[in-house]
Amino acid sequence: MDKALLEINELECVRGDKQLFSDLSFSLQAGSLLHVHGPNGSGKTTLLRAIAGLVLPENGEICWNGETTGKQKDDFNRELLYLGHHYGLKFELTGYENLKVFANLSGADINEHEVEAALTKFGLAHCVELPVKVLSQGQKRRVALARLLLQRSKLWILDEPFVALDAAAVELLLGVIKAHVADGGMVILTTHQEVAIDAGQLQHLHLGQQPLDRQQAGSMPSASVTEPH
Amino acid sequence: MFNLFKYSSPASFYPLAGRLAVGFGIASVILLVIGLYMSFFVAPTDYKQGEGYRIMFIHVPAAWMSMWIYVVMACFAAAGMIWNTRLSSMMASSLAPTGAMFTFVALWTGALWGKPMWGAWWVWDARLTSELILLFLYVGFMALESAIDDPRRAARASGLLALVGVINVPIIYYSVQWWNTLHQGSSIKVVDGGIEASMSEIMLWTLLVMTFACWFYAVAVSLSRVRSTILERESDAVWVKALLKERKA
Amino acid sequence: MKSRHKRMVFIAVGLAALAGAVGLIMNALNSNINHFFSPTEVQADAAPKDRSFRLGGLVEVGSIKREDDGLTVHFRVTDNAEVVPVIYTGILPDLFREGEGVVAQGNITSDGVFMADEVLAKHDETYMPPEVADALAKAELAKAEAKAAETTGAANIQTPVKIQEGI
Amino acid sequence: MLSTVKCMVMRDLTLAMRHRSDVLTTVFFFIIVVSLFPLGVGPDAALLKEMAAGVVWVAALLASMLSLTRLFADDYNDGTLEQLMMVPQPLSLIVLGKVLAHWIISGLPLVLMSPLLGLQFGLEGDELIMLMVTLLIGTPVLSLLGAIGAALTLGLRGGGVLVSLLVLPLYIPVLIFGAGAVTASAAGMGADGHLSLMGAILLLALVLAPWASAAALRISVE
Repeated sequence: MDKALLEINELECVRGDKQLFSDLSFSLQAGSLLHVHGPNGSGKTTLLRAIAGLVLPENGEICWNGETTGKQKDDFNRELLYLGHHYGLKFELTGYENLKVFANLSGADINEHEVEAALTKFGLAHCVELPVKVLSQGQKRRVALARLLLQRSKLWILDEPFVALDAAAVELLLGVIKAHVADGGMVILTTHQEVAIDAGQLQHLHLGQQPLDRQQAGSMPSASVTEPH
Repeated sequence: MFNLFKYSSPASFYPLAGRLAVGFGIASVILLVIGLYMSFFVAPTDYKQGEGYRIMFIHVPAAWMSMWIYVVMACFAAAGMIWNTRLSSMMASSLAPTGAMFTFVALWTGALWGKPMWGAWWVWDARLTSELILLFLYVGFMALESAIDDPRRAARASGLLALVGVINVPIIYYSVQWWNTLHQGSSIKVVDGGIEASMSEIMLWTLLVMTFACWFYAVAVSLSRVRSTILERESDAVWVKALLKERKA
Repeated sequence: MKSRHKRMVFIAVGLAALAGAVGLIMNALNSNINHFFSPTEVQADAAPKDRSFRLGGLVEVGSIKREDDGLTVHFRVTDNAEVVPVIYTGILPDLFREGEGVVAQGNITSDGVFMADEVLAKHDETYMPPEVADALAKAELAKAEAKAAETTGAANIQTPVKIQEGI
Repeated sequence: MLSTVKCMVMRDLTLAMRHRSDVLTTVFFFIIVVSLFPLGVGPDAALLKEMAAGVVWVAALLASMLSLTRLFADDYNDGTLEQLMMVPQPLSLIVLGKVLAHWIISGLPLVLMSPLLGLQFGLEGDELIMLMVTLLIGTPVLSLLGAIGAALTLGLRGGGVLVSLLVLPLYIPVLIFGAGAVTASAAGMGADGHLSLMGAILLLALVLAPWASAAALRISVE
């Protein structure tokens, strides 16, 4: 279990003319959780989106199973679940319809019972047939999170997953994350909330320690990784 | 061997572009003077069109350049998208205004030529319409580029548009062969590997001199344009700051 | 493996579509989308009767007649096979001459006369000084004379033949 | 692979059915624009008949343009677009599905309405059929090419105006051959040439446009 599944090599990301980070390298193996820290604007979201393949990095590569993700997009996407700031839900569709579309496109065949079970787990038993627009913010977030249980992806990338969740739901999500990591899954997440995360091999990544000029960058790391303890 | 890769970084390309721009600028002015002299005084009167045909010496080079610049621009855009090189995208965007200018000139001189010869400023035949579309494509390219704030996205999005529009260039070129249009065919054709021109030799030379004048002008102008783009985009870079300090001193 | 398989399907579909498109374009070029009708087509009733269309061909040599008002012109358009009479009122382009290409927009009347609203001259892509054109015409004439002399050589007729080049 | 396209078409059609007024807006826009011409140029029957094909085609162009900006914008705003980019399917197939749905919602109704409008302009029998056929071949091209423009201008201010600047020049060939086919057949000449050229354009657009739009989306979503 020591082989690193996800490897990031000398990654550099730029927004506009501003360099967010450069020379960022780390690797992640099965059964580990990476907690990305950093102040606003340090490039946390950009890093997560770059790993998910939504942002094209200026330099460096992202490897999954020893091959760059760009070359095996479909295979990598099958292992990936990214939940960002947006819910990624169609408000006019019901929770079931929303989840069904993504399950179909991922090649997973799910039925109403599985969806109901997943939503029930997140405390939304009665919401299967309701259009998402009538739900509250927290409930919408939970519908989105239900995808974690339905699609059997190995790598979860969660950008601020605890936003809008009540205490009980936070506990619930933590439990789901722990179970996933214990099961050999991988999680990369950011959060501003004080949440006690401790699951599997825990790594921390700190972004945005020194703001750098593009030309001076290179030797000095703008991010640091603490090894698993 | 000339090391291309050395000059693919903006910092080392900037001074080179400056020297090239001056060289091409001078060459284009000299050729333009010779070319214009030849167009007006050396080239003989045409047996059919009289003196009016002389507008050809600006119309044809402009039309050629309008298509050629588009192809070059699309190649730069493609290179910029494939290898993620900033300089190629900057070259593409600095070629666009010159290309649009030549398209505009080709359309206008065409209209001025068409009125006395054909009897109409404008007809909706395939050649004219496709050249007009080319102008729209240039305008669209520039509009899209300026509408996007993030320079990286701007370069890639406009580059993609340039690539989509490239399909129009062969349509312009072959329109006079494919359709029975009012516009005459090409005077210079590649036949069996050789080049055949249906005009007298001195006219052909005049045309070639004018074409090279336009070509060098396009190179000079777009190189000096790319220099200012480099300064603008790389304003944070150390070498730009050093350069500006040097200039102030 | 699976994604490679998928890519093969993509390429196959792409090539098939491309082949189809090329085939259709060839077909289109063969059927020749007309920008104008020739006199032959007009005489064969291929041109529309009730709407305006474009007539293209050469101005027949010796057919131009101006009316007294100086603006109305009668001429005939030919494609060296059939002829259509045309009436036009207005200013003609510089290159409107006998034996030259012309495109006219207008309607055809019931008695077969083409009433033009607009007359455009079509010129070719040849440019040369007048002396060269003269020399070429003379050479052409000489060649034709030689030919004429050859064919009628036995009769030994020396009268010069006036050549009227159609195109 | 076909199931991906089908899934996207069904999703977008379901969404459209819950927003029926959007579909009707496009159709009514089409009808109104076409009806404005006789009011503008006067009720000269011969003139109207000659203009008919061009007017219906230009109106179809504008109507399809009108609905273009929404093609990707809704999905972009609620984050479903980025989720769609991360499903293990080629993005071009997803785009193809969306474009197909867009055509069913905004192109097909125009095709079905066109004979009625053609009658207003005094077209008859064969000409009406030809008008429908050209629109049937041509409107999918409008949706396909339009998708490229919509993808490129995603999330930009003034995107609506910009999209017309980018897309209308690309529409010109379709307009020329579409309206040309109707005019040619009305003049009693064969429209084979026009129709085969339109078919060729449709085939090329079917292959290239989803791919180009997918590339554009990747650039725009970043």
